[in-house]
Amino acid sequence: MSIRTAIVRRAIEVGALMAEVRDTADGATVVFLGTVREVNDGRAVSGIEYSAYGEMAERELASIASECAAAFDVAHLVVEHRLGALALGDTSIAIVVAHAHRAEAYDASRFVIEQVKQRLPVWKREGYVDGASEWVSAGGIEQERPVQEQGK
Amino acid sequence: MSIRTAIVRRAIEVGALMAEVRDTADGATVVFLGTVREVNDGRAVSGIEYSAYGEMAERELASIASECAAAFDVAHLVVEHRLGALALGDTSIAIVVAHAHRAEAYDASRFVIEQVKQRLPVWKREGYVDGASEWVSAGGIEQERPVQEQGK
Amino acid sequence: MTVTALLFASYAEAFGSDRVEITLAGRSTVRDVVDQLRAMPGGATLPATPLVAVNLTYACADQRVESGDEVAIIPPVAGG
Amino acid sequence: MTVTALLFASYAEAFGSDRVEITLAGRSTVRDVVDQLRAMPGGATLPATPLVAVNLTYACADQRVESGDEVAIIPPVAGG
Repeated sequence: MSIRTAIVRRAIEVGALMAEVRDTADGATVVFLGTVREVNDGRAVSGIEYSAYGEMAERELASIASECAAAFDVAHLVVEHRLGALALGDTSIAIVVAHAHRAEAYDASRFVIEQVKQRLPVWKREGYVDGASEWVSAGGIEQERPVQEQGK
Repeated sequence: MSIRTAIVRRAIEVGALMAEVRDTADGATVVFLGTVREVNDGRAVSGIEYSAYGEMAERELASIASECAAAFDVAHLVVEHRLGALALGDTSIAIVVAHAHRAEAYDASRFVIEQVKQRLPVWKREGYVDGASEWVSAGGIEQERPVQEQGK
Repeated sequence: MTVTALLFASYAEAFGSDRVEITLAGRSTVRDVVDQLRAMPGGATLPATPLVAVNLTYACADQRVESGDEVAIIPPVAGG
Repeated sequence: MTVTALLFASYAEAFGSDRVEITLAGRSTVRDVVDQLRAMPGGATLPATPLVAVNLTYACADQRVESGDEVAIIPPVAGG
């Protein structure tokens, strides 16, 4: 059993993570990498600053991995999420799952990234080539909800 | 646009394939590796000899990649399938897809491996620790169909 | 009693701080903490029912808070 | 006319060869090639309707074959 998660402030070494989970009990390895895209919502991106509620992010990421291991009978999983200033093409998250069978490996990998997107207390401030920057959320640029709509 | 497939008779260098597809237009990379498992159907495996109808395998693999590119709007895909004598843990296939979005990256990756399992004219002879060996197919050890059941 | 509200990302920017001490009556809930924050300068950026974590675990608005709790107001997350 | 039947994996082992020349009447089909192979020594291992590729493309049993065609009899595949 080898389940490990980490919130890191350095480059993610994907090759090392793949070596870490590799096991001859497994016939399938699925790797997911999230990387900084050059365009988001039509704007030219220069980089992303990732921040987090660090202590909680570590706990949530560990919980997600445990839930994944239980749900898909996964014994070999490593997840790293990077924080700090990332440049175009940099890897913000790596999820490496190895499993006896491919269906479970894919499903487990997808489970982790979807849970991360929903639950991990991590935020990103996207910098643009034109010098502007914005907090972005999964649904695009965060909309401030006007107070008067909140019925309070 | 970078779509490449190959049937190879040497070790698959996953890091090189990942570097090959990497593009700052993409936010998601999904890697699938098929590797030789130490146990199959309860038998201790020592290695697998992969063989193919080489010329057709190359064409089919290229077709699968083209269909994948069209179906999932994938611009960055590389697939290598290895032939020859593979040891435990060796990678028999690597599929690397990069896409702007994760859903398509996962779906494209899964499409390729499922099509490979169905269509690629590749066979494997599994060697066991006890010295035996068997031709295996996706459904387990190949069953010879008795002639009298075939109505001819 | 007093709890510590933690603010992140856009919320921290709006409040000009990533940490605010909140004084409450006994038998207070997450909702009471949020209501106090919303009445403060910068508080208009907070929705009425933001995502909240109490002591590192997601909590609902009705959850009771205790003196010394760490009440984190979680902006829409954007991990991955 | 003559076509070349290609045999692989377990089929090649059963026939003791990976290539067999088959002589046919004109207007023959994939099925005729398979039937001849099945009547040969080792042919009992072939199903009545194996997967077949003609000139590198999967073909159905009714497909016509031409002189010089390469007719590959494909055992259950196991790639990946």
